[in-house]
Amino acid sequence: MNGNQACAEGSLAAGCRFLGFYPIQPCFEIVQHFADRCVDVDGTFIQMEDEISALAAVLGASWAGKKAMTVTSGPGFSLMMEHVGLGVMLETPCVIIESQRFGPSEGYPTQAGSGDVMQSRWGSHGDYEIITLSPNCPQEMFDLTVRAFNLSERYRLPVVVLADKAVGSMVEAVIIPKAEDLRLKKRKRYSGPKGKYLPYEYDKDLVPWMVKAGQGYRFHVTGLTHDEKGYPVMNAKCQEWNVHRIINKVRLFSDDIIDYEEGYTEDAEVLVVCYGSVSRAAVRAVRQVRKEGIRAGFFRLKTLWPFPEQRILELARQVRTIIVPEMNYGQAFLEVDRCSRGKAETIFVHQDFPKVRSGVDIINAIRKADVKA
Amino acid sequence: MDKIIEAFHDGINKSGRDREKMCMVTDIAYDPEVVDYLGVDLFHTNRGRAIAFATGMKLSNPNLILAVFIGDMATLGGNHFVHAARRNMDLFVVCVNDFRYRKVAAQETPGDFSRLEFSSYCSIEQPLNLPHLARSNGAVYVARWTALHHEDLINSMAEALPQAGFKLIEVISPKPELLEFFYLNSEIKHGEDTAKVGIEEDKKIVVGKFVERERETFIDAYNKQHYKVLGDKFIKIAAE
Amino acid sequence: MIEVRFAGFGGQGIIRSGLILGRAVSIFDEKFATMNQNFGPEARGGACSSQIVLSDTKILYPYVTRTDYLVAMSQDAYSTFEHELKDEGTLIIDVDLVRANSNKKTYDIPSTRMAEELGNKIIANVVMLGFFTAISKVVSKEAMEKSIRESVPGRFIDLNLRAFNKGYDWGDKKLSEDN
Amino acid sequence: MKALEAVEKQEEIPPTEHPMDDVLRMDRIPHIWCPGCGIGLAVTAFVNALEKMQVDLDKVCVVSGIGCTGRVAGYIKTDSFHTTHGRALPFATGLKLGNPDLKIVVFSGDGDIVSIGGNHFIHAARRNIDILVICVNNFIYAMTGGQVAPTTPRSAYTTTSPFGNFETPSNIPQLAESAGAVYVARWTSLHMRRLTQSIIEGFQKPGFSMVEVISPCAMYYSRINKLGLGIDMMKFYHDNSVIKHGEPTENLDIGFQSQIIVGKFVDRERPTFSELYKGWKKEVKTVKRES
Amino acid sequence: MKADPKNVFTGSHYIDGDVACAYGAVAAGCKYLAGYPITPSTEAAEAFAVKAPYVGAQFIQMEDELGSIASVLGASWAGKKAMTITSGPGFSLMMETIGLGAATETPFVIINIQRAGPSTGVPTSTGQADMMQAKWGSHGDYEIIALAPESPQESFELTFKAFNLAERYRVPVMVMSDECVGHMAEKVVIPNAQELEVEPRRYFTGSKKDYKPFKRDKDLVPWMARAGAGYKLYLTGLTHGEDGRPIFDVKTFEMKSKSLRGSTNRYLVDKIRHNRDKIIKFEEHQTDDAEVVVVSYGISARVAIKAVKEARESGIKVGTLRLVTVWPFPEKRIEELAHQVKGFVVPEINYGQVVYEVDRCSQGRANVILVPHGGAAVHDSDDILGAIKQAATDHNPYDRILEYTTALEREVFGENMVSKI
Repeated sequence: MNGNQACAEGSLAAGCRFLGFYPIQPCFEIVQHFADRCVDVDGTFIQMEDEISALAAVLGASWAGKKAMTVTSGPGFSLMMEHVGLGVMLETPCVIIESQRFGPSEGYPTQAGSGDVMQSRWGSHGDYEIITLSPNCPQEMFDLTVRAFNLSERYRLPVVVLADKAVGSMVEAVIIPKAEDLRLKKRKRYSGPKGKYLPYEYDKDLVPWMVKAGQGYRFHVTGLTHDEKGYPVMNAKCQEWNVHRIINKVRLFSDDIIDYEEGYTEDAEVLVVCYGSVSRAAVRAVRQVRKEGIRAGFFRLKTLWPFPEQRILELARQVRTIIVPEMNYGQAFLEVDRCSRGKAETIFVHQDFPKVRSGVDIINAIRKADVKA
Repeated sequence: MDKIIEAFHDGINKSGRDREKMCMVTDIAYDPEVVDYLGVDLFHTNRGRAIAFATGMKLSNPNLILAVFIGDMATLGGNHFVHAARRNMDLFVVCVNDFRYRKVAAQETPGDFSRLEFSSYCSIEQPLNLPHLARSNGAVYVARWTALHHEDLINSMAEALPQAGFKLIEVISPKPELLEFFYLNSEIKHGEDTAKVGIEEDKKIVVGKFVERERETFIDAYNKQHYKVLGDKFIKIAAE
Repeated sequence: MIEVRFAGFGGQGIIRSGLILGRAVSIFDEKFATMNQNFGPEARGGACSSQIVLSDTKILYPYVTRTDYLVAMSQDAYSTFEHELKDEGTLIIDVDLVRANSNKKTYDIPSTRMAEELGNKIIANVVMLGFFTAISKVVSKEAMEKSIRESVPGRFIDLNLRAFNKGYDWGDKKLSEDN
Repeated sequence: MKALEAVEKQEEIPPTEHPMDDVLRMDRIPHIWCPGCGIGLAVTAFVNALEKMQVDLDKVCVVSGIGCTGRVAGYIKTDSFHTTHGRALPFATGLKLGNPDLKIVVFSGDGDIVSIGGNHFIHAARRNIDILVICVNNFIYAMTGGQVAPTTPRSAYTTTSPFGNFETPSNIPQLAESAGAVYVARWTSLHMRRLTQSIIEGFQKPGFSMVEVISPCAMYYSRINKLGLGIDMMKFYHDNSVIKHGEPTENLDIGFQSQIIVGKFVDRERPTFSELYKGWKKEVKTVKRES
Repeated sequence: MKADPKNVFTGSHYIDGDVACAYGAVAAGCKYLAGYPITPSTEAAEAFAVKAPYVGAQFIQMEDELGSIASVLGASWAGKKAMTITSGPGFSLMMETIGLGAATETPFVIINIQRAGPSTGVPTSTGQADMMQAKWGSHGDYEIIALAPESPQESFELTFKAFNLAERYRVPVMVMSDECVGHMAEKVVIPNAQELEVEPRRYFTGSKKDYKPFKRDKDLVPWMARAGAGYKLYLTGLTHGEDGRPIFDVKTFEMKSKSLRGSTNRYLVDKIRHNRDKIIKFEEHQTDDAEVVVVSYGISARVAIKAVKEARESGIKVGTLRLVTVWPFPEKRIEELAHQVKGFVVPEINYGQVVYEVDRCSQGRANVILVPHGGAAVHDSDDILGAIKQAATDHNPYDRILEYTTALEREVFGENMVSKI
């Protein structure tokens, strides 16, 4: 099974029953697979007139009670930005699968890139926090899609899965667990008396309770700054109340969200921080230089945002050099550079996609860092 | 696709318009050779934004002749289409209706001719009647041909290019093996009421020239209104 | 540095008042004035205020903290902003719209009623400006008149100046009563 | 002290039950609309229609975009959504497909539906999604302070057409008709009874229905163009609107202070998206079974 | 090249920041503005619409922000200086086409009057939360220039400068104003046209046959040609070579990308990074002996002035660094200061954006304290003062950015608010 199919399977396994989309390379296969399979499970899919409306429809479906997602690639993701903001403000659970492609604008539609890392965090206007996951193999396309749905239901937030062409078309064995083995998070539903429902009343986890449209709660929600009732209130206090919570419902729980994989870090002197499809080359490179006796290790990000600040700092104190290979001109690198707080030297390695497969640059960078010492 | 570019090439010749002043704005990528063949400037913009892009060009340099080739019907750019027609922006729009996007596998577009080939994933939606939409929003010239109506297409293009205002030619051009089918299943009805030219199952495709009329263009209306109010203080927009 | 706040609701010309005062001070009196505005989404009826900081030197911090003059044209405005008035500050109100209960120095004028007598209640703010100019003396009368000439459409200049003078005279009268 | 006394007197009036308590969010009144605005009338017509039809209000959703009319969702006591500018229709599409039992009403302004949301409008009409659109047309962007709208009549003044509008305005019924709407009507906010009737018909009709409500904007449109207060506009509607049911939509252009043709223009049958989708699903299932 | 006197409304004006932006654009020779009404930026579009017919400029109100920005790109290639003006939600809609502008190296200006967000937020009040979006909002890798004015006078100057920078580096330039500056009225003095230097467009002057739209000069900026002048341009947002033509098949692409060190995309980033020192502008006060430096921009910088003054009076050695260009970021200077000072205080009307850059550049050598604000108002200057005091007295290095708890937060959430990160 390839990554795209695994992703579609993952979404169905997680209970996704609505897909709104607009066709774009290179992720169209996910839609096809979803369309093929959704008939069996009574799902709905609709091709909207553009990506703007695709995400808007997904938000609508989510309020109607369905688990919903959209699938897109760079340019489409840029068009969705306004509604990422709306999703955050209405606190609507939904999942955006983004298959990154190369370059700004149209770029190179059929080639992989990872230039949308920062966009997924900062792309919409105003202040918000978001969760972004980065799979590196078809199995993870499945697992992380399921996790994305769980996280989005738990934190009532749009969650982005940043895949790319390489992971999407990669064919590998994917183990799909039995339905009863999958742990699915349920939406935090309100079931109290009808008159008392407040759409934005929250408790300790900072997440409000949600209801479906059409259950008789007669609620109102708005993209304007709102109070507990969901009514617009235009003052600084209310704005503070909103933004503070929207930010902190992720920041305070980032330890629960953050997920990463480490290898050979116990004694590492050179650390490679990587994610997505580059990580495959990076891990291989680390294994290779280990054979040469270089004490290298790798740190693979599964969640890009929130960023594992603490762990990077700990590792920076331990190692001498941190190498960040990316298929862009420095995005996650900036965060690594920041979090290392000058404790270790940070080196950025640009990866052209033809070179991704070989990992030569990474190996060279590790060797160079080793020699310097 | 080549057939349409060929027809465009001959259409320009026949209309006698200056190629150097002509800009082609598209929202899908064309082979670079097209530029050399046609001798025009080509601007490949974002999906759906070709008409808006061309609007900016026209208003900044009214001497330019703008030919807009939209590839994916009026999905993303439907709004720009409607409003450019309403404003009667001086654009020559060729809509290449291939019933699907050329570049992505199998999928629907608003012009999809439903159920030509059944897959688990084919059109379930009703197609958009683009000539009718154009006419009702104020286009001054509306025609539809298949890519095989070569001479008619050239004539239509030559006829529309010199006119002032928003012109639309819809060209039906699905994949080659189906083209013949469409050609044979079409009938020419000039001046047909655009409300009746919707593409439907089991019906012949109506082609021909549906609308030809005159309306004040955006730039003329702009100049006229401002002259009226401001008199000599008004400075017209000119090319730099 | 003198801090002034005009407050009322949308449609009363609160922000325009601020602009006229600011323009008079900074263009015609050649001092410095920074005008800020706060308003809600409503065109009419929402709370609305403008704050003007006047100074002889360049203004760095652009907001009012403790106002010297509060011009209140609605009860809401009065109750929201009264507390930020300095102890020695001056409160100016439209007597028909605001019921003040303040221990600060208070001057009142029936500006809306006066504007209605002049034919249009929309110019109540200009009456108020005239009154404010007379009471506060932070800006010269001539500068205000010039500023009004620049700020309103040609055919309304006379009406506005009449309104301004009416307010100004009322202010003069009140001051002489005080003395 | 006259005004003050009046205020005091008002305060003494004991609160009574309002007949619209069940449909309006009374805790949000007073609303933000200016005196003389016609949006309130459109809301009243809508509320009256809901009460007349005796529908289950729990199953009704109101979706609005941004703008003066965009605030309607906030005042109607059903599940109501105030979304982003122009995107009320796609949001409503998602709601409808997510839960087909819901009755969706999109209540928004001309700028929201025809300008920025024009594309969604066309395509929702083409798909024939089962939604009722109530479009309040006041010829201007009022929330942002009176800019030119695609519906602004020629030669009308606005803040961004300071020398008179020179663009040809949109004809909303014609746009709806040519994109495939099954029910199209237009009334002014003066025609309360007929408007209510149209809303009922549109609401009950399966498919994409659109009711345009011509409404005065006393604060911007009337003031800039010196057309007087809301009441003057109402008088104007009274004198200048002509009811012509079934009029071809191409004749429905509105000029500056010219005659306004109102009435029900389109009432036809087309399969809705949900019906087609169901049919498609069935077909796919049979094909799958066979293979 | 001097500015055209016809376009420059020389003299003293009492106008707000929005209008000053419009006047700045006209003075710079902007001949095309496409906009869509959005609070709080409409005043600028209105001011431009009033002036346009007198100076031969075109104002058009498009059907949406997507159309606005696309038509601005078209206008720019047709030979006019062009801009659009918007606010948060409109800015989000423009993201895709900003990418196209960056990829095709089109000079144009976007004025973003920021408001409180996310989503619709509070349209009539202020925010500074689009700063990161300006840099990262579109997909893929590119660099832009962003300027932040602090007063109406600067709104005029920076809009003018934005056009010059856009033409000089062929890049989208953003003027990141905010509602406070946009709606603040002050005296704006517009100099004579003689005193205003306008950057002419870098038109190619050689023979038409030699022209390649993306062949770079030494400074990495390519030369431009007009549409409709017979250059047979092919312009595309697809990854392209020097001749501007897309590279379709993978083999050529791989070949070219090797020879070009990562295709033309690399230059989109490098042309700004290499010219960074020429672009960056900031203002420093009293940093010579400073132990604490307040790094701020836009309206926050003016709000901070009061706190800084009070802090100096109470004996704390505090200086200020105001960013005029926020992007590219003055990395070097911050790094230098980090060696010298105990801490940085960064007041922003957001929950931390530019502060990440300050923190990164200081490399753990100085503490970084963020004074956050959700938006819809400006900081209470006591909060900034509090943060300065803390930075001056706290000697322990933190291992992360410290968020100062503001009075507003305490008021909204009570003293026992959920502990902060």
